[in-house]
Amino acid sequence: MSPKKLSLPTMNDWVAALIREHRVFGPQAKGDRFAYDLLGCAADLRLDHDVTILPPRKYLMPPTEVLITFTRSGKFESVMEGEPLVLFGVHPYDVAAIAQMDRYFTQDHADSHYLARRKKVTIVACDVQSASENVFAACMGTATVPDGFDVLLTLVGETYVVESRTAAGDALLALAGVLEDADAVSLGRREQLWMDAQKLLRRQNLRCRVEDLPGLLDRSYEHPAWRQKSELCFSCGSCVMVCPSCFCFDVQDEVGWDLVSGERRRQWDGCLLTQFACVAGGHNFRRLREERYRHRFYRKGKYLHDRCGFVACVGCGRCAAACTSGIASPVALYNSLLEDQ
Amino acid sequence: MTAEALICSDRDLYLPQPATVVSKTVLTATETLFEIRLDSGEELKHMPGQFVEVTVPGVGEAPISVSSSPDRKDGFELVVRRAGRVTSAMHDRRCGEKLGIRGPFGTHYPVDGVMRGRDIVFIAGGIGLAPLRSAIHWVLNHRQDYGKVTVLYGTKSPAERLFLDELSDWSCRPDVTFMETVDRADANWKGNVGVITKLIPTAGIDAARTVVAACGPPIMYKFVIVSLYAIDVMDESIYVSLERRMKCGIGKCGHCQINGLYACTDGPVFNHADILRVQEAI
Amino acid sequence: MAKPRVAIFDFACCEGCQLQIINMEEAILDLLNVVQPVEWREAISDHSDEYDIALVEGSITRPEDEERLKDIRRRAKILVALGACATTGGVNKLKNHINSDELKRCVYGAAAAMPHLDTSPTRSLREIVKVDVEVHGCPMSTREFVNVVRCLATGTTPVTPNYPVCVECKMRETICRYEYNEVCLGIITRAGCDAPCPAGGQWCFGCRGLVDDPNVNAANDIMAKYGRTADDLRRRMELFNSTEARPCPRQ
Amino acid sequence: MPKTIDIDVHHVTRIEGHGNIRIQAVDGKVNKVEWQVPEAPRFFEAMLRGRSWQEVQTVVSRICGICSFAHSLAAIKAVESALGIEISEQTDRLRMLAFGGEQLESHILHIGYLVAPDLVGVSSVVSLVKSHPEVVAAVIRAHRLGNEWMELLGGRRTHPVSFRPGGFGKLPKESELKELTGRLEQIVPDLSLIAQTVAALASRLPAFDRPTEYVALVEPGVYTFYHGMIGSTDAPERLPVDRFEQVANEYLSPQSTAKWTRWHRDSYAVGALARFNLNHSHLHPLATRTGTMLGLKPPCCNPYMNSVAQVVEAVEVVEAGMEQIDALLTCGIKSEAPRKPKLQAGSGVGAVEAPRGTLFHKYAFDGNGICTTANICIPTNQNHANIQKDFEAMLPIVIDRDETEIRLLLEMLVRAYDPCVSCSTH
Ligand SMILES: Cc1cc2nc3c(=O)[nH]c(=O)nc-3n(C[C@H](O)[C@H](O)[C@H](O)COP(=O)(O)OP(=O)(O)OC[C@H]3O[C@@H](n4cnc5c(N)ncnc54)[C@H](O)[C@@H]3O)c2cc1C
Ligand code: SF4
Ligand code: SF4
Ligand code: SF4
Repeated sequence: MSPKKLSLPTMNDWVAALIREHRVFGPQAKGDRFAYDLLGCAADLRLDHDVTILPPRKYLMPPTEVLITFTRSGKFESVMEGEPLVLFGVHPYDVAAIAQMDRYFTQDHADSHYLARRKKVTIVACDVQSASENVFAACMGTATVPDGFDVLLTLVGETYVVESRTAAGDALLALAGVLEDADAVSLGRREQLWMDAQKLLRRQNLRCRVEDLPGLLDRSYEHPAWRQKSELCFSCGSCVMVCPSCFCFDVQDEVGWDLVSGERRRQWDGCLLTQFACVAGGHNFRRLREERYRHRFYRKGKYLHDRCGFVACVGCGRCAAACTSGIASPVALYNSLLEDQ
Repeated sequence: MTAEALICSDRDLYLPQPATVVSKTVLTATETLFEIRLDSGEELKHMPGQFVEVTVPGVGEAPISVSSSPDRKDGFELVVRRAGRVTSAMHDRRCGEKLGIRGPFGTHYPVDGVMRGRDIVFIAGGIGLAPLRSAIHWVLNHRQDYGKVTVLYGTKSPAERLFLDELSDWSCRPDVTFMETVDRADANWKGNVGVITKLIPTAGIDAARTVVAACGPPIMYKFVIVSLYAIDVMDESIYVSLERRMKCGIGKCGHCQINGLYACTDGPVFNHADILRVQEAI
Repeated sequence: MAKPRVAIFDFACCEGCQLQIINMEEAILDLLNVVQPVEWREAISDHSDEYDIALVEGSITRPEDEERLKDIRRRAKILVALGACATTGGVNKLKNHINSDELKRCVYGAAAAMPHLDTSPTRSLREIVKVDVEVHGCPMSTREFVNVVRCLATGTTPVTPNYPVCVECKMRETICRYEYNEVCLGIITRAGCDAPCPAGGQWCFGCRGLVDDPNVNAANDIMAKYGRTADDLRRRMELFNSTEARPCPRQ
Repeated sequence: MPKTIDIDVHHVTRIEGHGNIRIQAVDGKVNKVEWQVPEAPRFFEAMLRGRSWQEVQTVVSRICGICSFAHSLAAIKAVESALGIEISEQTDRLRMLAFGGEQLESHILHIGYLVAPDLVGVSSVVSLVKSHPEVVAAVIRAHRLGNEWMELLGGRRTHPVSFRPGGFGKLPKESELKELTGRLEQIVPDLSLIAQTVAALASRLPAFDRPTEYVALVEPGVYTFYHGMIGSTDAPERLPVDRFEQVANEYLSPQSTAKWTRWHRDSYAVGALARFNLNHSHLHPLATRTGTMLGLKPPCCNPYMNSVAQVVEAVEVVEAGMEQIDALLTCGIKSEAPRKPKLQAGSGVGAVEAPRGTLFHKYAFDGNGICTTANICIPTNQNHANIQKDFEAMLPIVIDRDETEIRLLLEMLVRAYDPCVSCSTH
């Protein structure tokens, strides 16, 4: 569908209509920060958010989810969770991260639990209106995204330009009523805005290109930065929990009160946590903080790249904000590796 | 949703198949042999060196190598060491009780590939004999397809030796060279004493014709590789099986990563040439 | 399988952990289907010396209590420590830094010399007897308790997290207390509580004890970044982790 | 035949903490009547010295798991008074509202789990599950509501985390308060069922009157749990709470590790019955009707009736809670950060009506906000001597009865006070 124009009042009505028809999750204020939550009314939606504490990943792969139910006598059943929902106001870098997740969970072996949720999600993306202090999406090529969404919203001055790319997007947009085509001026301003985003979303600056990262890491395995920085690491996992492109998980069984039936759940796990690579008997394949700390950057910057073709970082800067020690920022780390090249 | 790549497979790879413990044989103080049959009546269809994820419902899952040969059609065998929650719970299961099985997963020893027609040296350390046994049985069942067959086995003490009947069978067979050693002998032990690497120079290995299949603890590999180099075995001719913490078995959970490799899908059986420069491997 | 016989005992504590059992509400009925309580002073009037599982709350502060605990240990097949007082000594350990005469004088004034007020340094159960399972927290987490009971009833060992509280704060999307320049012990404290304190607008004071490998040096080092001192950290740790707080590394 | 009895209840069951009953009579002559408190002292007042003003409530909350909201709130009030922190009206209202949750939870726990078995003649609530399933279900529902109410306002059920000196660490949402008020309305039938059941069984409560001094906070026009001055049934004048030490006159008895108190007489009582006796005229309508239905008439000097007064109060806090939520929603919940103190040397007292009676906290701080002295006076401290006096008065009356019956009467008497023994020995 060609790009349309959406005035602010129409936008408001559209959101209200969406809320009536669908379960719509969007960024809302949470204290001094922002978080995705179920929208009760259009006024709660904060499209001017800089970044949310957690990425929308929590709707595609919740902190804990049931995989199967079982009985101790040996019956197993799949549980496919996931109800239709609309993610509204997703920033481009998060759209890019969802595309990475799609790739990760379908490559080689398709993860039917992820897909069960993913297929029911409609994404209304929104170009960034205010940048967070840690953001470097422009360095990672995710300041704007060409696809990966159903609808894209861009605020140009006093109106939104809205563009649907899929049938699901068209259906959502139909609730806005009849819309005018976006005029050339608005479209021009949108182009300009996309160009500006390359500056706006570069609050931190990576001193090399994304494509150079795997090679940089190839040369840096023994770099002293790993040890130096990881001395401050708590193995607290905050950096990986908040990351839109971290997907590791743990699996645990729990029986119910009948002591016969139960559920097997997966929950977020992270390679920074002490026990992540620990096996029965106590041997830990990444015993040292520096090994765990280094692994995270390698997994993101090289291993997943070699496997799936993307650097598993979209430059949202959430990890940098979440790390109490201030050592999790990929930009700072890569730049310090670059210094000694 | 846009990506056409999101083809949904209806198969839930996390769903175990119900299976039954057919028999249990105590091998040592900590290891027990389980004979297991899928309730569907289907074959497991594994290759030697592959593993299954075994569920004890309510306790969890653990990756366990299949210890029987694919030739065996009525069920399969697992050797389980009591190590933690799941493995202990397995030991507590009685015959007739239910387990869940996913898999087989992972790579296997190339018994159907480069090993054919070559001399084969099996090097097993401790419970490493369990996965290798699958390959040994296969090779002995198809003896004519392979050259000279050597089995080297090392354990910490005589009490930890597995499959005593089979060991003595192998040592009697004219078409198998079987040698073993223990780190520490006891009063009744008459055989070799010392680390397994000692056996390598005396086993009469013709490096050029040989493929080595090894399985044992990480520390064993370090020394075995050095000894194999000493008799000019090439990296490409060495296969090792690596163990890591695992949750999914299908390359999603992230736990078993060995640098960029996954022990579950790229392994557990690796060609040594492929992991030479993988820092976390050995 | 016969229901395990369970006895519940308490030593010096606030009895808040026993309350968490009652706070299971409807699920108490489920609990009673799974175990048979044979002694539980706070809730039932029965008494028994024969039990399989002893659930013990509270810290040990008197010689006679130490004897009673050892007796419980002798009788029980499985001994479970409930809550911070039992697992770390809890706040009760704050008194270990004060000499006992002064303690008594401070609280009882002129009556301080009376013999029935005697006290010895607070100890956790683990410091006296072998403890099979620990349910951490002040108060203990009901969810974790439920899991422990079900595991014991099915003969498996419960798993306790060994990662910091931060993980659970992130899962709940709680704003980090360090953003308010507050000293939060979540970075070194064992998770498993679901991080109610930061979510409720308070720092974590470490009631679940520290993780196995806490990076206390790093915690000291980052204090300055938040306008705090290593002493602030140490003092906060004293509340529930008195032993680990003193002597503080790098002082 | 002259009677010889020897009662030794080592740890009375179904109460919080450890208490013993020791009675000896030889040939009809009573030579020992003792309510003993062997609880291990934890020395909170000493442990608090040197702690920061920010930590006081975290520490003292651990005095008692069952009335941790009372301790937290009393401590915060004392800290605020010592450090001159003025709080907003919203903060005050929200705290009062939160406190209602604890009254409900604690009272229902006591009536439903600890006292009810005596009224029915069984050893625990476990047996009631079969004999009185609907009532037990109602008890659990009311208890759960009390807990969820506390969790909403205090951040969790035991040892609240959202209360901070100066305000709230986390505020409830208006939608959550609306939901709560709906649930309070829905719980009324359950409370009525509980009240009717108690009414039907109330005849089992011994008729034992002993003229007693009752002490509670009083506030004009309000059935108060949270504000007010100290009042007594023995004297018309009201004392400000910072003079509580003149009321309690704490002393130590050799039979107790907890301190005992006395004011106008040898002993006095605090708790639900004391509040009812002093403040009954300010009860909300449904609570008043519940009192009448239960046959509770002021002044009532039967200690066994304390449990009945708790039923009345359970209804009262629900009614008052709905009113408080109304007032809060009318103004709307404004986001506000906890107010900061100006650190200065000073001391302050905080008092609240804990479920079991008047609770006093007093702290002094140095100029850095470090606590220099602490004094905490707990409701059960104030009831111990009265329990002893009740024993002494009651024994001659019942001495002819069967030993098991005497024992049960005394145990029931102790339970009626809903004592929080470990709390009193803090
Ligand atoms: C490819 C492969 C083949 C294996 N084959 C055998 C075999 O034939 N016989 C045998 O006895 N053991 C084998 N193991 C080791 C076995 O998987 C572990 O001993 C077992 O997982 C321990 O689980 P637990 O629940 O008893 O221990 P816990 O310490 O309670 O572990 C909890 C969970 O962590 C994970 N975990 C812990 N240790 C390991 C580990 N060493 N490897 C992988 N995951 C682990 C599992 O998911 C396990 O359920 C194999 C491991 C791998 C990776
Ligand atoms: S890098 Fe920072 S956020 Fe990540 S585990 Fe270490 S301390 Fe925690
Ligand atoms: S690594 Fe950090 S910056 Fe990169 S995507 Fe993850 S959270 Fe964002
Ligand atoms: S957040 Fe910290 S203080 Fe709070 S319950 Fe958890 S461990 Fe205890």
